[in-house]
Amino acid sequence: MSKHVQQLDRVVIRIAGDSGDGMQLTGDRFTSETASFGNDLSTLPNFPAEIRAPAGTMAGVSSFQLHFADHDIVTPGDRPDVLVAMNPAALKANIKDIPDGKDVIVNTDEFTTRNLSKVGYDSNPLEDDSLSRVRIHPVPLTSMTVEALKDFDLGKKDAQRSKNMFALGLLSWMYNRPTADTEAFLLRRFAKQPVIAHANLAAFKAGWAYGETTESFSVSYEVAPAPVQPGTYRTITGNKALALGLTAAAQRAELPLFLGSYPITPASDILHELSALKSFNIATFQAEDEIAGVAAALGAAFGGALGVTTTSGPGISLKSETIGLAVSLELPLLIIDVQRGGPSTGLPTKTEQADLLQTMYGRNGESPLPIIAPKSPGDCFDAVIEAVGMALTYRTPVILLSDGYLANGSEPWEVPNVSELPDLRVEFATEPNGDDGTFQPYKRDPDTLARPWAIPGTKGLEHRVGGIEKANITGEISYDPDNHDMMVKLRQAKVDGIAQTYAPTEIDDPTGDAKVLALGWGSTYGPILAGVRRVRHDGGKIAHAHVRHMNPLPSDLGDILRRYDTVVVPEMNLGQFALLLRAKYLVDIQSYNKVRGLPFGATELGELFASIVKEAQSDD
Amino acid sequence: MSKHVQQLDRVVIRIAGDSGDGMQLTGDRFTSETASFGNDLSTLPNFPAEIRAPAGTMAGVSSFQLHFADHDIVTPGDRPDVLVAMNPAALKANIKDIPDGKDVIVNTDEFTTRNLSKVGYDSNPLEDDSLSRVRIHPVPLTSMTVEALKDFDLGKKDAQRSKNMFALGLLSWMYNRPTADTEAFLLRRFAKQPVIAHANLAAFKAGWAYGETTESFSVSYEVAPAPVQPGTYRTITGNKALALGLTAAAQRAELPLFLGSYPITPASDILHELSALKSFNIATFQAEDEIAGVAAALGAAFGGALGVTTTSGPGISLKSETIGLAVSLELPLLIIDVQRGGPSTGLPTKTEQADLLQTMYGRNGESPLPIIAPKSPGDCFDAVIEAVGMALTYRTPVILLSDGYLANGSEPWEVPNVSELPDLRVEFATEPNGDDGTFQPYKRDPDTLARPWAIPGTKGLEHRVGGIEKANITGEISYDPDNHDMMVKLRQAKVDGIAQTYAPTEIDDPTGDAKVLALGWGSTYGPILAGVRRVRHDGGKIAHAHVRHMNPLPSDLGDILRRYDTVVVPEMNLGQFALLLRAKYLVDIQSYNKVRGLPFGATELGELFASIVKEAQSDD
Amino acid sequence: MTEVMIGMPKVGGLDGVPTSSEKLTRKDFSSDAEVRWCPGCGDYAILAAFQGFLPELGIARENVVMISGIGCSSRFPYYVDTFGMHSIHGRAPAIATGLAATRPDLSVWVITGDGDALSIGGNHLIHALRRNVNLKILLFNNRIYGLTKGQYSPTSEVGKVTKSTPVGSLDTPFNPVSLALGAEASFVARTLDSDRKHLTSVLTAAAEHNGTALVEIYQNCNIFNDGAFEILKNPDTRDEAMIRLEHGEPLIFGVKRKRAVVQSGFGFEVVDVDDNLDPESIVRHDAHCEDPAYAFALSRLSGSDLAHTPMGIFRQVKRPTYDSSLQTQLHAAIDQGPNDLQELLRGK
Amino acid sequence: MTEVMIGMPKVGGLDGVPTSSEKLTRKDFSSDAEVRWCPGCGDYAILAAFQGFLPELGIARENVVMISGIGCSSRFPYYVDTFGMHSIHGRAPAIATGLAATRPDLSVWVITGDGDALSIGGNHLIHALRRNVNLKILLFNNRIYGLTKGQYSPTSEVGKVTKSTPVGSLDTPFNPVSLALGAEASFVARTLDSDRKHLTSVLTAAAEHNGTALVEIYQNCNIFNDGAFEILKNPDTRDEAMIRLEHGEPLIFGVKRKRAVVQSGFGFEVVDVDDNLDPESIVRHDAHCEDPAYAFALSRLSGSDLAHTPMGIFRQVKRPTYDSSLQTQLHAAIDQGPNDLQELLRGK
Ligand SMILES: Cc1ncc(C[n+]2csc(CCOP(=O)(O)OP(=O)(O)O)c2C)c(N)n1
Ligand SMILES: Cc1ncc(C[n+]2csc(CCOP(=O)(O)OP(=O)(O)O)c2C)c(N)n1
Ligand code: SF4
Ligand code: SF4
Ligand SMILES: [Mg+2]
Ligand SMILES: [Mg+2]
Repeated sequence: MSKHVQQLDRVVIRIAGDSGDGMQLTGDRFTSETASFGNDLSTLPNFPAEIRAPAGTMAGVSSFQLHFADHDIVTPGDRPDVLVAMNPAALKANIKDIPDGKDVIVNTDEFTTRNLSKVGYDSNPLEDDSLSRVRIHPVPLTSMTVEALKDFDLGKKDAQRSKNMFALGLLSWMYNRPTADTEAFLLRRFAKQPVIAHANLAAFKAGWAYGETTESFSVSYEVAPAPVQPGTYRTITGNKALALGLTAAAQRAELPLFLGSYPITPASDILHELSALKSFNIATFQAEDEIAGVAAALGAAFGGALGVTTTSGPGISLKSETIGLAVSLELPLLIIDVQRGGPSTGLPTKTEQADLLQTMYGRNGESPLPIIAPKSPGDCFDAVIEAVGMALTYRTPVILLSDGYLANGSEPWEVPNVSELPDLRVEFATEPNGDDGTFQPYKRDPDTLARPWAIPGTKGLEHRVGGIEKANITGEISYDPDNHDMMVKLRQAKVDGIAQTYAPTEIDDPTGDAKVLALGWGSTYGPILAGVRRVRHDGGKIAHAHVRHMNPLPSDLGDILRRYDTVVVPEMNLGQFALLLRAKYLVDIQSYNKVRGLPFGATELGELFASIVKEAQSDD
Repeated sequence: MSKHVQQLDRVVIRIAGDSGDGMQLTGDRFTSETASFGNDLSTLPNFPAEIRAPAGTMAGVSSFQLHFADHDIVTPGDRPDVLVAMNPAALKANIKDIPDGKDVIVNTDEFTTRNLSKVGYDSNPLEDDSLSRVRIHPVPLTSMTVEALKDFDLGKKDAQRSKNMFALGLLSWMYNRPTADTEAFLLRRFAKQPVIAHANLAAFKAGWAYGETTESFSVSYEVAPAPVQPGTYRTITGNKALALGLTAAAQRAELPLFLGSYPITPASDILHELSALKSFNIATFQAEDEIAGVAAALGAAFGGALGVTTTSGPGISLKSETIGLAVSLELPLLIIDVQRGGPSTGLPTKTEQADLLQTMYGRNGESPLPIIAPKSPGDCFDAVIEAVGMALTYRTPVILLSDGYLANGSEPWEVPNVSELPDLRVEFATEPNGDDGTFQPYKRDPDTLARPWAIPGTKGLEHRVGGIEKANITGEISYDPDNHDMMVKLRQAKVDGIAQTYAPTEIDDPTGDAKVLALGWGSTYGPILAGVRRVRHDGGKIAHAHVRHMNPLPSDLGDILRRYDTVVVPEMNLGQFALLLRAKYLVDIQSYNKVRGLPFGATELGELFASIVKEAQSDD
Repeated sequence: MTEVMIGMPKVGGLDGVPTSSEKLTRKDFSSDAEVRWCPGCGDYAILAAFQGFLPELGIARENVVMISGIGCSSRFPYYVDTFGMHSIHGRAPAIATGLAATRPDLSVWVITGDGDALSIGGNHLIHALRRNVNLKILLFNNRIYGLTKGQYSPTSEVGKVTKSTPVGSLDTPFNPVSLALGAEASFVARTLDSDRKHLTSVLTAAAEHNGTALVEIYQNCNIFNDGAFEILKNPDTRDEAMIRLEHGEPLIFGVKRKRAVVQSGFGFEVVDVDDNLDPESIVRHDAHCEDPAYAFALSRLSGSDLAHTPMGIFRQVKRPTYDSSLQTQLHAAIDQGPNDLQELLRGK
Repeated sequence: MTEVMIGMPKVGGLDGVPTSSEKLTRKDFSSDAEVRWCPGCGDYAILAAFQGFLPELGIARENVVMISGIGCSSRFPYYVDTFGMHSIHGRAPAIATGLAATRPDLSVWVITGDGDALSIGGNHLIHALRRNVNLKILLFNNRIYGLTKGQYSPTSEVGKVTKSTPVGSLDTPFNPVSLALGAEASFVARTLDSDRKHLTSVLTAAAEHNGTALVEIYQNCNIFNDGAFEILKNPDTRDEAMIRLEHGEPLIFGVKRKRAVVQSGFGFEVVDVDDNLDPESIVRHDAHCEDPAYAFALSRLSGSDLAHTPMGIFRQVKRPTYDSSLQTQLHAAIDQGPNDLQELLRGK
């Protein structure tokens, strides 16, 4: 049967099933195929905090969404064009997001009375007409998988496990994905269990064949590759990009890297990645708690290593006292906060931007430090290199603010040329710097206000530092009121001075006469840009800017804000960045705050911006 | 010899010596005499972080300043009218604060070459003319004390120890203080060592007699009692007032009080005070660290006690994760932060206001809670009662922000009538509150948005709470995006709603047409008011207001700020309150920031205000 | 609640806890919440045993409180229909201390994991033990971090390959029983998720102990550390590996009870039971031995490989509890006064 | 610094630490900072002993690092002219762990108090011990919080009246030696501020030990807890109270050496040395005993009253250290590769 092939410019797919169904793996594979095909793409994994909640329950549903296109895209997509639901729970949890008329592939084998009632379906939605608004494709995925594997030496349970590969095969057929990658992957992954490897392969091929032959699917789709700048690309998640960026930074600084960390979702993967990179002189220390993690990193920094700690919001709370010590010691240190839903344990596997003010102010006393927020998974690489550079140059702890969406989401990333990465080498102090031949640990560089980094083992530079207030220059304990006032202000001035190093803030305002500015920070970059594009697509005028330096803020930002009638700042919190902007520039920011544990939708922001632009117009 | 008695309206004295010289005790005694005489007064103890640094060193100098007057005063005074310097170090450390022509009493016995050179005096300042600008009274305090006690069965060392009492006697004579109190005190304090008691008494009397007879002192002074409202008064420090306020609050709530605390300067005395009040059903638990302190208090609160924890800035950092849990659990809890100099260990025995933003934002996620700041030592009593009431009514952690100056400073305090204190009784939940007869732990009171306090032991109300996001009403774990958004906003709304309970903000603007508003919070109340009075005394017009509710801010505050051309906010930080005001009201606050570990001076602020008022005038 | 706060020192751990008027059953202690552990997780068996054993205590359901930290195991309280708090990582013993110190009428249980209790929460654990607060701490030891998807824990064996230690972990693990004994514990026991009878008997003794009881429960995490305790479960190996501790009974074990434990220096040694062995030399277990050196020595019998693993109550001795002493001080003071607030404020 | 990071496992604690080219003296280790302890404080004697002993090690001064927490004792590093950090309360062992793990060429000393190490810092302490990081931890135990002006500490005896416990403390104290042994310590010792010779010998052994060495130093706080160790200092009582531990020597002590320590069950007992006593029954001290049960039993000889207090090295055994193992893993990986950053970024 020859089938119709339809051209699309972009597609959003979502696959959903039990936590144990391998949905994340399936999504990763489809992403990989899509990347090797050359589409632009963006992904959004979404999973519960439990490892593997009981099969078939709403609590156990895990999903993976992928947006891919023949052009440059910036978000994982709002609402799927196709949903694969591996069981009734997955259907129930996701169906409300599917627009009318779109495709829903369901694994009918799981639609038993027991499973249906487990999630509160009184009748089978595949049989009543409750789902008539979408295009249902009933597929007995499990039994077809078992059937396809009947010649393998596998129990039924084991055979059933390959059903995700059957689904992947079907999807791969539907979107004409290249399959070589996946085939190679399966053989590699299960190299030690060849039966499993081949069973999965067979299931994958059976899925593809099923698409090709069944009448249930009359069309397949093609999404052409996106035009890209020449270069080498790979798909990367934010956490992976942070790990690579840290490795690159340490290598460019020619320093050993020491990571002191305590596992916590969604930051743990950075620890995992780095622990596998020992050959790059990276030591990872799984500490007894968050405090020990940052404390050990600080100790390593005192010894001349690049000290790093990684965590999420609750960990930042715990580390705050020690970060304050680092501020007082004026030693380089990198703290990575992968934000998640709060307060307290909150929504550990979901994303949020509500640690900005905590990282700004969550320490006793006046305790300023620079904060950098990457805007996309790939940007995590550049941001962390910049953060390390700042820490080393200014001898200060720096916080990098990522979030759950950046951490686990992925996008194509152009592999940089190592030789073009910044040179981060530092000079340790080697000589006494005092007029009288003594060593003055708090004598500052006149430009940066940084103090010398004098590491143990350097003869003649023996000195003591501590968290008690100290005299500028000598570093001796000082309770002198005026010295304290000066030191408080010097520490602030040092951090404020970093703004001098920034490039001018880029403003994207094609017509040059927009009255509304959409301003964002961190991971809202994609959704905001997508929203802005929609407005422009409909003829609206809107400017767009994005801040990566959360502290100190760029020096040109105030002027920029004042240029617009309306500045709208969407945030996944209750307006934390807006608060900083309002306080600093006395500009009336229009906040848009949703705290749902999920990134904003492009449509949502497009509509928001459109209405603001319209209002601004009508104000004329 | 009969001496001249001069009338004064106010006097500032400062006594300074080694940490081991008993300066704080001497100051307390003089304060007590002054209080019993009926002057208004305000004190400022100032001591190093070390217990008893070696004798005669600058590091070891401890001082106590007292301001007393025949009228209402609000600060411990800027510059002393008389300094008692027990040794060269004390002279050196304090002389710069003494205005020209004022009295300096020095203990000449300590002005040995060795002691002089210890603090870098090349020649004896009593002998060269370096101090000619002040009126030096050389007194061999130590040897006269020893001489006075020669009939006691005491070693020389022990006899010398009473020299502070000799100094007190002399001062008491100089200012015509009543002595009965001190005499009774000494007998009580050394009840078990009668020799010591009588030796101290003898030294005290010898000091008085010395003043009366020596020619070195030709005048004594009288400062008439201040007119006061009728009532019972006592002198009280902020820490003592907090302890009494907590006791009163617990009694008025009819709840057992449980304090979980870890010692830290300058908060430890609250723990000490409360541990002596067991008979008021107050349990104190000295925990293994700050986290355990607040955690245990939260556990006690879950069980229906009034849970309290006390600490300073570094402890707040450590407690922040657990405070976030309390926000999520929506249980009553009181956290007292006695601020000290930061960042890090900073200046542990000095005062500062730099934890405001930490208490506002130092927790992961959106984690709002009310914050109350008392304005004077005595006000600590009222503020903590209000804070407890809020915690109980709104089922929320509340932070009370005191500071080192309030903690140790003292003033006369009118003892309240217990029956006039607010009734703080709460109702624990006793019955299921769900429509279906179940218990719904997050079903809220429609007015306050508070949830029920259902304590273990209550049949039928068994339920589980936790730090993971939960469904409103049922309290069950919920990862639902919209529920999370709602809960984040509900928690914020609950706290914001507290502003409804405030009385209108009082504005002190005698002429009603001031263009400048001096606005403060916390312990700057006294210095700001004193500065304002100076301006007015010189004919300037300036309004004064003071905020005690740091979060949520009073609803009328924005309108008030906008009424003035200039709003000046002096803070012992880099402008933290100003930041909140600017962000919330978009009003251009004029900040005045000094971070010296000491309260502002009245003159300093008077001059500041005067220049601002002048400028505002000239703007007309 | 104040009724029972009479400040009388407790003797048993449940003294002062109201008894239930009705006969409660397992079902009374099962909440409606959906259990969210992985299928096959050892936590299920522990939950079932716990819910089965609680009614046997005869105490009022509303006077039972479960406080947990964070981890798979720490979800436990949601499934038990009593009062409960799922708190934050590592802090449960501290929270429970505040509760137990103020509410002698409650039976307070701490549920924690090897990461929660021994990694981030180690300090609170050892301080609870030395204070001897009336808490029952159930430490679910699966030798792995479950909830964060499989990093090694402070009880993982050296060389453990996990996500965070791809070439093997380096840290010597804690022996939780030794650590507890070093921290002055008055009650320390070890049991196994799958051995319901043993689990129940240990839990019962813990509940009745007055003071902090630490119960280490070996628990299988079939996702990230499957088979960690296989040697104690597999019928082919368990008899040789497990040494059951019964107070007053000789330490004999093994297939056909052919192994015995004898003293060797200040420690123990496993020997064959044969004709050469003087039966008197076999150590009789003495859980009540005042000197913790005995229980400590016993705790050293098993290493990471669990080849000879004592299971049961290592130590069970009486000593004053923090909560009773506190209540005694408090009530003595209340009785003695002063109690007049007005006088206090006046400062006279 | 990277020169010495050769990834070779250490044998002695000072292996890899450069030696000093000059002969250093006590003065070289005295900084200019004004010492700010109270006159009479036991810390002075410890400082003097320490500054006197350091040159004896023969290592380069610039390769010595002192890391402290907060407390009177934690001011120590300011007075020693080496590299030093006065950090925050309780965290010194964690900070030092990061330093020691990355810098095998340093001799790293942690200075801490009974509050700093055992109260707020308890968790870092026990984890450092189990990991066996090459740190020397000097725990100044004055059984009180000095710097915060006299609250009871985790080593204060029950019933201690202090500012925070006006009618007496309730918590059973830790025995720091027992706690350390429960935490798998490889080196544990106890000594006394005023006994310079003993202090020096213990410090020397600690410095040379490869791994974490915990040295508890009884220290008099003459302001807030004066005389806490009087029984061990007063010529009238000290001989009867102090049991000196010398490896291989019998445990005999007392006025005229009339007391001895014998085994009793799994613990120890003090007996009179008289004709009835079989000299063979006197325990010979074995600091190298693999089984920590021996040292643990020994640690239980002394209670809060210090009536029979063993002083010296309780335990001194070799086991792999965290830092060496880490460096070994690291250097093996570096040698093996991959090391090409560009390839890594490319993901091939
Ligand atoms: C402050 C903080 N740090 C880290 C985490 C992440 N975290 C949650 S559970 C856990 C460890 C769980 O291990 P364990 O206590 O052994 O429990 P298990 O899941 O194995 O039952 C960690 C590291 C957290 N929730 N909070
Ligand atoms: C986070 C924090 N909590 C509390 C304190 C207050 N504090 C300083 S030292 C100390 C205890 C000191 O006792 P110890 O460690 O025994 O040292 P000592 O002064 O007796 O030598 C405390 C509670 C602090 N500085 N930081
Ligand atoms: S991850 Fe392990 S411990 Fe956690 S629920 Fe699953 S099986 Fe149990
Ligand atoms: S308070 Fe005690 S420990 Fe601290 S310096 Fe003084 S005597 Fe020493
Ligand atoms: Mg575990
Ligand atoms: Mg101490």
